Amino acid sequence: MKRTIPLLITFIVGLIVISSEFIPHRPFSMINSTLENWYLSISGFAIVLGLLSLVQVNSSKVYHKAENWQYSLASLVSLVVIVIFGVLWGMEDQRGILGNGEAISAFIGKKPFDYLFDNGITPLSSTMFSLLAFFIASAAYRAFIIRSFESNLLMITAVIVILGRTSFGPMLTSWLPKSLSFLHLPNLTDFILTYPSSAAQRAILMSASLGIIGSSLRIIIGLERSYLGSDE
Amino acid sequence: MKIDSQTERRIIFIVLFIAVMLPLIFPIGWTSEVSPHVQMTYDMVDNTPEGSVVLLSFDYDPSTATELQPMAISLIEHAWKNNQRVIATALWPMGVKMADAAFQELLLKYPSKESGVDFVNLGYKTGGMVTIQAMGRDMKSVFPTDTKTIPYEDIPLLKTVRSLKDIQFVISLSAGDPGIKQWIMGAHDMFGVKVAGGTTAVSAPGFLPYINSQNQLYGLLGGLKAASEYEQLLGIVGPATVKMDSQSVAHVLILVFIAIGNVKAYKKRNSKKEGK
Amino acid sequence: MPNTESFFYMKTNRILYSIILLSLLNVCKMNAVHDTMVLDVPWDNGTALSIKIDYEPMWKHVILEKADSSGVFVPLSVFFEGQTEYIDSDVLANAKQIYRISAYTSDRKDSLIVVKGGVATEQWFYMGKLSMLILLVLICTAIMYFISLARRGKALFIRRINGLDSMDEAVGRATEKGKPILFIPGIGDLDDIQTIASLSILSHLAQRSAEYNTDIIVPCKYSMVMSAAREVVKEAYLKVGKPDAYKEQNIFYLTDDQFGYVAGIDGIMLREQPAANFFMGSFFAESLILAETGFSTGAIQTAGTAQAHQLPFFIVSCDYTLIGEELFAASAYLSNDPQQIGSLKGHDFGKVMLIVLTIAGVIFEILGLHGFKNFFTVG
Amino acid sequence: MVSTMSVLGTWIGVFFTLSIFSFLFKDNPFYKFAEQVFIGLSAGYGLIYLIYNVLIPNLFHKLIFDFSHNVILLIPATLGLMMLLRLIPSLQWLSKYPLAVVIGTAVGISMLRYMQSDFLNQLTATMINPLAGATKVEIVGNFLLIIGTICGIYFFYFSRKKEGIYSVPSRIGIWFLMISFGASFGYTVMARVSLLIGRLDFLLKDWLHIIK
Repeated sequence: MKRTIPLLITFIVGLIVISSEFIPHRPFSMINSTLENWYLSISGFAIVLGLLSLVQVNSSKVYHKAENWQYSLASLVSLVVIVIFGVLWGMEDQRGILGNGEAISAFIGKKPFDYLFDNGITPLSSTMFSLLAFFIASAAYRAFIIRSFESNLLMITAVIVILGRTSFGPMLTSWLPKSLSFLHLPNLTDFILTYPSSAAQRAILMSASLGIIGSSLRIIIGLERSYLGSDE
Repeated sequence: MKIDSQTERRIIFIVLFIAVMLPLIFPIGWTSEVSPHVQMTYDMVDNTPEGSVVLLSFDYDPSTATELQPMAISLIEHAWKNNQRVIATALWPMGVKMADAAFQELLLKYPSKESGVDFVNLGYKTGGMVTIQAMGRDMKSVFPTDTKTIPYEDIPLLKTVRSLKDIQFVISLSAGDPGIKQWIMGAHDMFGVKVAGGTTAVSAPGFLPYINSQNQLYGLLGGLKAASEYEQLLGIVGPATVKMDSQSVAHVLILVFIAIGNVKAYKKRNSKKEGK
Repeated sequence: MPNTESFFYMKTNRILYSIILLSLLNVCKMNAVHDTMVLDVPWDNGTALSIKIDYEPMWKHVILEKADSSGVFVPLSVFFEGQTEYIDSDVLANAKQIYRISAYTSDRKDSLIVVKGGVATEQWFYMGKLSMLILLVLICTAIMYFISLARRGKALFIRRINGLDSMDEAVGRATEKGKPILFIPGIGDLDDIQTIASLSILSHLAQRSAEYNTDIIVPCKYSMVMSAAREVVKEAYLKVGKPDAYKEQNIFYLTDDQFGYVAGIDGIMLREQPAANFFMGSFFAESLILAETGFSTGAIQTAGTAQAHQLPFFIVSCDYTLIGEELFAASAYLSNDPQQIGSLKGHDFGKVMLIVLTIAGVIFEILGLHGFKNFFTVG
Repeated sequence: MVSTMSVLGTWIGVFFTLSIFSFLFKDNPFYKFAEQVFIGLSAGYGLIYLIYNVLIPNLFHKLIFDFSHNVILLIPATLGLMMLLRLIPSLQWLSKYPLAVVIGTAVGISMLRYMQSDFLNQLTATMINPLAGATKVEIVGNFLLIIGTICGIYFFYFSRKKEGIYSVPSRIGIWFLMISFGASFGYTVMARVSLLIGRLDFLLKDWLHIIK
């Protein structure tokens, strides 16, 4: 029972959304946009659940003095600090409960929340991302070894495209006569990207769309219900 | 000489680090050719009439700013040069700040441009495609105010904009999901609005199928190279152009790594055969 | 546009005035504008009107205006040379709209005004989406047909999918080593179908890990995914009769931030040293950071995503990779659940249809018959 | 004071940047610290951002200042609150209702959008006259596009064993996939190096002032 009603709701809501795509007449066209707006608000509330889980996991580590508990404390402190800053003085042009905090903004140049964003989250996020430069080099070094026909295809195309995307790659083949201009590196790169690569991407997109349509259908008709969990 | 794989990794990391740094300190100055998808994007912006309202969606965060921020700056500059008016929105929370930063930087160059008249930042909304669909029906209900909390109806630029359909084109600068794909599905496929995109070089091939006879995508900027090409088209020496040198050096280095890796594997195979 | 506005600038009762003007002009300039029609765009939601004008080439400037709620005409569009139709897609359904078309010669010495009205009505079907509806119904029917076949006990063949058999082995190896397994459900929220597919694979793996008494760690990027993952794992433990072994704290939320999430997972990989990593779901740039860090810890790695541009990184750094549709096929293959296998058969029907339609479309295009392709063109 | 704080800000940024880079060498206390601060800060950021930019303008503001026109918004507000009932074990089952609404909406929309964008539009995009290419290269490309797409789709066909004649198209499909993966990989190198350049730019310009 506790699971039947939610399944019924999913079924009805899903059916309304789908039929309203094809029925341009009211009330269908309106129900759909209403549901879309609701979605935003409901998912907005859910973030609280996650934060509570984060606090729970870390505070239990601190409380039990588990291994590396000091770092969990750092996590809790940063969470609490940024939330307090945000609540008190707001962010950007949004007022917090203490207003805009002009005095403190004058002192540090921007709102405390924004200060933490610019000097904490920004460098952390971009540096984490930049690790990819190193990883892509080590992955290429390790994996691009001449082996089977298929893996050679992967390697050769990668090498052509890596060359074709540099500034001087084009210079390597610029001497080619006009009749062979399709072998000119930037042209060859574009050719690979536009035709064979697009074809494979298309095949992946189209066949995966069937997987998505099928899974969606199974969810709507209530066959796939793992996300709802056990029936207790 | 035996090197374990951990040490090998570290050597690769250090060499790459130095190789990318050196050209930044001592620039080399290679030029590049303009690729067709960049040209398409440029032409789309260039052929849009003066006074049109255009939308730039900032669907990225600081982590991809090196690639996408120069695009944002070039695109806004191009739009302003043509007297187009720019709405900024964001499907990523941190995109709002990226938009502000871009406008601030350009205001130094174009001090006459006025907030609310020549540009407006409407901020971030969650929901991705759902939000875009809602914008296609009614922009005001999605963005009751801009980021300065000025009500929608009090912003002069938005007087003529009721829904997405009143916008000449949308360019999504996107680092992932939600981003270009949602704009294609939501804005182009549903409401017929022109959509072009700027994305990281990695995501670009995935979007190429959308540049097709349906014009699902009107143009695509992929990565720093595209950004530097756009700067070249605009005739400015921007941040992207400067950084292309480091790029090229790093590319060669990675090719060298691949070569070494193969030599090593070849030797290993040979020694195994001999061992037998 | 503003300079032409001033020529006919009228403050009050523009509509009446222009109708009189129109009749006057029409007397002296017959035939100049042959026909003007304001038509409802058929088979839509009643928010579009088509304004069709058939005019002599002498009219170089054709301006279209629309009356707003107070009856004042506001400019809508300028026709370019040769343009005969304008679609106004910003119309209220079932309300009369009035348009004014003003035409001028190139020297602006002669002019002409036409006023016309029309009503856009809501219909009960979007004709433009007929092909989409047909294909959708066909695919869904096929899926349901095969599901019912499978449920009635008909054995349906599914070929082996590389990498899937090794998933159980990976769990086994983790057990031997006494290390946990790490499952990453991707960075998509619960509204991403890939995440849901990922959760059904998680269900299978959680059952295995419960059987082997191995811990399964699931860090999540979204709260709703965390809630759902907890339900899934709890149910799996319940199924194999070990509800007490279920540890809720092993399925937790890290942060909504893409790279904050990755930083956290990297830390887990280095400190917990899981012996098997599973990356299933929707992945973006972080794929390679995860896979390379996992590789450096020596874990067996299995990945699966339909995110085409992340596949190369998983392929070079992971032991097994499920490509695109294989992610959706995986849970059917693993669970051997008839309804899932039936569904997969339905997808295969769709693939055959795709291939047939593509070939047919290409042939029709070569023959120059564009109707076939146009029928399938939506939006 | 502002300038002192902004210099301090740069130093904080440098500290975090170097801490994360140190991870490449090996796990260490600096990385552990940076990682946990990152999680805490970004999770808090997400919450605050959502409150100011989604919940207040789209829900609370409308309910407080214009209640009569927005009564219907009580439904999502209630559903949102029900989502939080997950925290109370005895009422946990109630959180499945909002979940059902969310999933129903999301699933319906995905089904339609993938049907249109990834199925239909990609299908019609492949319905081309290959001979219509302007150059020989384009014509060859068009044929590759059609063959690659068809064989690629066949690669994902699960209902038949890949044996004998049936293994041929699937094999060709793999070739196309491999070419595509290689191309994506090569194309990506650039992007990844850009990110590193961005960080070096920060260290060399904003911190050390070595470059302009």
